[in-house]
Amino acid sequence: MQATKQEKIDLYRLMYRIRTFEEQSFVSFNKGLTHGVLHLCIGQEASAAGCIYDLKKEDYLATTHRGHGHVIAKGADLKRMFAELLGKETGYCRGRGGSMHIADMEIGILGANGIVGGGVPIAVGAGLAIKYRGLNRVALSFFGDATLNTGAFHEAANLASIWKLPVVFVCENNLYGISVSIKKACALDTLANRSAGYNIPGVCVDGNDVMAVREAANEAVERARNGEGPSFIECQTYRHMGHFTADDGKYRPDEEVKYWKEERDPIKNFAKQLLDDKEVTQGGLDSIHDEVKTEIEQAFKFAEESEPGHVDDLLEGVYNQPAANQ
Amino acid sequence: MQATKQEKIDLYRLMYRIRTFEEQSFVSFNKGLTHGVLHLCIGQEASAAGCIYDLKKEDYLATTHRGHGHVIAKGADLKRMFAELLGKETGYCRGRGGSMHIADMEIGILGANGIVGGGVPIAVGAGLAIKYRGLNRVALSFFGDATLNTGAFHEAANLASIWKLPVVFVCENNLYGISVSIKKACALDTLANRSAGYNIPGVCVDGNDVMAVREAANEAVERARNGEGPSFIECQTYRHMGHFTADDGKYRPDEEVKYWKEERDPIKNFAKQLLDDKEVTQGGLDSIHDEVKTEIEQAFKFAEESEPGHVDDLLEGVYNQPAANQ
Amino acid sequence: MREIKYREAISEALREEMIRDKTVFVMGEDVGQFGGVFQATATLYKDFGASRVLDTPISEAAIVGAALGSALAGLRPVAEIMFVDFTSIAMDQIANQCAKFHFMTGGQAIIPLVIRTQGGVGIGDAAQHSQSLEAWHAHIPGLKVVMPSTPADAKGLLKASIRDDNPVIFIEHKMLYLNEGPVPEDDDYMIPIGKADIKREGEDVTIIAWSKMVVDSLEAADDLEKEGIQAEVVDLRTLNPLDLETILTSVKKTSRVVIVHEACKTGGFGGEVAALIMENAFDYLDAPVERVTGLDTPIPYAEPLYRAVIPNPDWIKKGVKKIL
Amino acid sequence: MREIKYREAISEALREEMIRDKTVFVMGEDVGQFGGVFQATATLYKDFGASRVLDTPISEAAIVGAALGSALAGLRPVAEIMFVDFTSIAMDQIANQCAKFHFMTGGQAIIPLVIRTQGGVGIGDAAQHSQSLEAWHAHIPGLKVVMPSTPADAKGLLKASIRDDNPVIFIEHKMLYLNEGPVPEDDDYMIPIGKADIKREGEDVTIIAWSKMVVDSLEAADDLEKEGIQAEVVDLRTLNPLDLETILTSVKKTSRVVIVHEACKTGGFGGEVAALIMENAFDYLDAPVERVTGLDTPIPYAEPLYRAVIPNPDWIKKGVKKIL
Ligand SMILES: Cc1ncc(C[n+]2csc(CCOP(=O)(O)OP(=O)(O)O)c2C)c(N)n1
Ligand SMILES: Cc1ncc(C[n+]2csc(CCOP(=O)(O)OP(=O)(O)O)c2C)c(N)n1
Ligand SMILES: [Mg+2]
Ligand SMILES: [Mg+2]
Repeated sequence: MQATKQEKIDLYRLMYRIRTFEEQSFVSFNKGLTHGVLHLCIGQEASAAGCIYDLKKEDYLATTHRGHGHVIAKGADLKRMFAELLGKETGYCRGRGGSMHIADMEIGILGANGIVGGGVPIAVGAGLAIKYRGLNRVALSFFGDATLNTGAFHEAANLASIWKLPVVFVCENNLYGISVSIKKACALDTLANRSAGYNIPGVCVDGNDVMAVREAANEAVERARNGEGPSFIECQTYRHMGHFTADDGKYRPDEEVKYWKEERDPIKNFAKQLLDDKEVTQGGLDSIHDEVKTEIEQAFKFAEESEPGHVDDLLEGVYNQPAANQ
Repeated sequence: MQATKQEKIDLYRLMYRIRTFEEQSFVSFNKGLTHGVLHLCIGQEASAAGCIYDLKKEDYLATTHRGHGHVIAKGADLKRMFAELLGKETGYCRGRGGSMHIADMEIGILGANGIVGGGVPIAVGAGLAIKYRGLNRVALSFFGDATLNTGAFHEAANLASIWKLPVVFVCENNLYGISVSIKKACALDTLANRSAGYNIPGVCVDGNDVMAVREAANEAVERARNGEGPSFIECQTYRHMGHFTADDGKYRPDEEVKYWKEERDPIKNFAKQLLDDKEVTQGGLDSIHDEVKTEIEQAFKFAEESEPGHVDDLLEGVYNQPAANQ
Repeated sequence: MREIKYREAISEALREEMIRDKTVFVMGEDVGQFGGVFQATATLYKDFGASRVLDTPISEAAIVGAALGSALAGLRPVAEIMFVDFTSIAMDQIANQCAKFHFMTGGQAIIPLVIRTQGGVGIGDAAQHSQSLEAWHAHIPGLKVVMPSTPADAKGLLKASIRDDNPVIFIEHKMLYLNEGPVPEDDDYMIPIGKADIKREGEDVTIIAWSKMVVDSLEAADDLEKEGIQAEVVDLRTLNPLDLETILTSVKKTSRVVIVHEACKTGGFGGEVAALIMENAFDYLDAPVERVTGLDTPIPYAEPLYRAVIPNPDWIKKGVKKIL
Repeated sequence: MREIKYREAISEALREEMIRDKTVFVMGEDVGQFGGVFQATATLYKDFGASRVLDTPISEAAIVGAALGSALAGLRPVAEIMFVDFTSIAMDQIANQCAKFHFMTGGQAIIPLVIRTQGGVGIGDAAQHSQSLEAWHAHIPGLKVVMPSTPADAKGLLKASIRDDNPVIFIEHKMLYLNEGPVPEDDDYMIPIGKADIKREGEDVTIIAWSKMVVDSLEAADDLEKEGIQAEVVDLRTLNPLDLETILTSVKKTSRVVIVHEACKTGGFGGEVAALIMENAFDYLDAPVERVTGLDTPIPYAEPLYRAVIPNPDWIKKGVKKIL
């Protein structure tokens, strides 16, 4: 697949934006501004960017506790994301949801999810609606390696397969589910092989190579749009940090962490490639960095300055009231 | 695998005993003596007999709503089985369980189960205990084709795989889950292929050929006893009757039913083979039939004559009382 | 008015709503050609075809989860879970996803979704196919819980549930499917969710019940009348939202209350209703609120045994007399 | 007596029972090298190795199901479900299998099994990681439900649960793990399941609570004392079996009752307790039983929001004053 220079720059900027967002989230957490648990996707930006960059606004995705990157790639407003992390009224969920429940129904983001596996049937349901309504859309389901062992994944994958739904399953294999190595939790060498059990075509790609991810994703998306049914993509990747903000990740060998951070960083490597290919100059990268940093700063400032989520109408939000139906 | 004449006769008798038991259950249901739902395994006797014949008393099995055959093959007392169906105090469950919950903890029958998929993790747990305790046993898990789509099956199969537990998964593919064809519910041509998704070796056998089933099962059992982990066997078979006693099974094409009843009956065909191979005479078969019929009659009579399950100590049975612990 | 069966009322409601609104569809195990194990979706498959009446694999979690996803993407699913006992398999999707999504997304997600299921003791289905689990579902903020006792209520409430923009669990009772009763034919006939119904008026005692226990309570009330006792029978119809007003009005009139449910006593929804009555009408009560309920046991298989653990009209009469 | 943390009390109980009985083992997500996300199994992996401290895949249904199977085949599993919210995924195995197997098999199956989990509101874990779901579990005949509030109770009750020959769900509270308290070192120190504990004596009002709400109730009682109100605080410790005797003795003494739980009000276990008190001590009550509970909403994320929906000592004091 040929990519234009602009696309490459866009992809780079997107990955850099995701990382900078996560870094700022971490700062914010350490300052005590964000509480709860925060699952950062630093190191995994390429799979988010590569899978989602070419999606349309009306396409759907459902993601997980580690979903900031997907949400950003789908076009979420960083201001409202930070505002949510800070529990503000301007946040995506008015402070009701927090990091694990960010959603933007306007642009097809059917929610992050706090339940491992919980979002997979939801994405499949969106796929069902697409087919039922005869739309030319696709639904992406993001989840981690460890999610493959949940009953929810299994039931949902089977459903997508028998009904040939326009769903792309993206398994971000970062080698661990919290502290448990996927080698201990699943007896397959290549996780993508699990999809054969549903007669769903599966591929395994270098999840830290944004162009490789994009190619695999676009093929799968095309199959979906063509009515050829679901696909499965394993993106091999790594999280640089602990499972959540309070985890030091000490169950992982030092060399392994070092290798992935130093040799396999998706952003650093892509920058190098862009420079080598003369698609961009260091100055060009620097100005992207500056622009993104400013954007993040402003978004965070917006969040800080917003008022806290309202307490007074908390209970009114439990059910959708008839008035809100119209 | 070589089989002695005696083994063949035993296997024949076992299948015939299962069928006769089921036929008597049906008569009893139609007389209003057995209530509830009754899921008969007529037509599927070879997989029960072939898989279980060589097991030891201390081996385990967990089965399903369609479990009479497995329970009989494992050595359950027909008197106590009928008594249970009739809700008698002498029944396996004192009339508390009925057809879907027959168990015999003394001989490793960890229960039939009313929840599709519910018994699979239980069998895997028995496998875990075998390994933990260093025993030379095996745990068999029986379930239908449609059960393959449950989350419980998936999670349990994965567990057995990663822990290399001595479990044999036996999928009795009778082509339907109630009215739904497995072709509609699962996109695989060969269900045994699903097991590859767990790195569990899978085979597909003619489930109506008792010798073929036996061979596949014994291989799998041997792997398990040797510490080589779980196996998966798909037994292709068919139920002659409806899903349960109230179902006429009209969702199945007439020719299909006819084919399986006339051409693929496991008992009729095995009888023919035994006669052809001169392992037995017609007279020999007839006396087996007579003996079994007498056995069934006596067992049913025992059940009829037993007193109903006691009502007075019903509530005492909800928890295991300390006195019962000793 | 013509009389139809409870199960026909269900399928009629489904049919009418499917005709009215193309986004309404049915999914579940054996709901298609088979028409549902209790025949409550009979004929829909013939009329609307496989694209709107979806036979699913045995995958309760995915049935509810996919229904939710389809609701988020513009449809109005009616998902069937064959037995309420199997909602145990879909509880994450029911409680953590469907019920909470609207709230968790700060009001963004609108979830017009119905989970149809049925419960209660039948004729020997034993412990895993006989439960009454509404207390679980009523303890989930964000979910509505509907349990009709008559064909008319079944139709009116199912239509209202389908048109509601919130997740609703609609729990039928396996022993009611063949009951007949008058049912309006009007396409827009609906019963509002959250309104109890006084199925019988009386001055001496209030019997509060839902689902099949309404039928048993009415039978008991007829007998009691012969003994000169006038029982008012309040059919809650909806457990959540609960029509506390109707309950309290009746309690203030009679000052004596018996709550009847088939579910086992401990942790049953009867405790909630009793506690609410005490909180809101303590001074009106002339006797403690009495509960007539299933016993605290799994449901046994054999007929004499299961009959011994669930309420019947005699138990209800005894309950009434205890507090008169 | 030495003081240790609640989470240390848990791991001490596990260690002692694993030493005493080789058939006792621990399984769950991240319970091994990681020591559990709340460090309640810390060090067990080092001491007993991977064969007795089993890290599982994310498979809640199979965790409970395999624990059950292992119990049927001679072991005494202690299975951890990381958050009580995830018991929703294992509800079939918990409610339909574990709890019913003994009964359904006519008493044949003996199931010495503990499901350890934890619940309650933490610090911003939001709606799917903050629930109090004990009302579900207490509505399952065949299951025992234990919810300790102190390190000593945690240790004694966990040991008793492990030695019990019935399935027990043992629900810890995420905000209690770091609380310290005196804990006996005696290997055979146990607290019997089914016994409530009077954590504070008083004459004026009975506060009935469990889990973390006991801590909040004691704080409220201290404050109330300054105002001359003597509150008795009854810690149920076990919801099923319920120690009705201790409850009634206290109620008869004080004639006024406040029940406190963190779970949302509707369908919470408080309704059951209130109804039982009414049924058994109606004539002793000088005021309706008051419930101080979580509001009927999913738990929101932001601190001011979640603080607004769960009880605290102030709410409890108000509840007491309301009925005095
Ligand atoms: C059903 C369920 N079980 C357990 C958890 C706790 N938990 C949260 S994230 C996680 C690990 C998920 O691993 P993976 O799917 O690989 O995603 P990753 O965190 O690596 O991105 C676990 C066990 C949960 N949230 N939901
Ligand atoms: C979890 C669950 N869902 C649905 C049912 C209802 N049900 C009972 S048997 C059955 C079909 C099972 O099909 P299969 O596994 O192929 O076994 P078979 O009956 O063909 O032997 C269904 C849907 C159930 N008992 N449990
Ligand atoms: Mg992972
Ligand atoms: Mg089948």
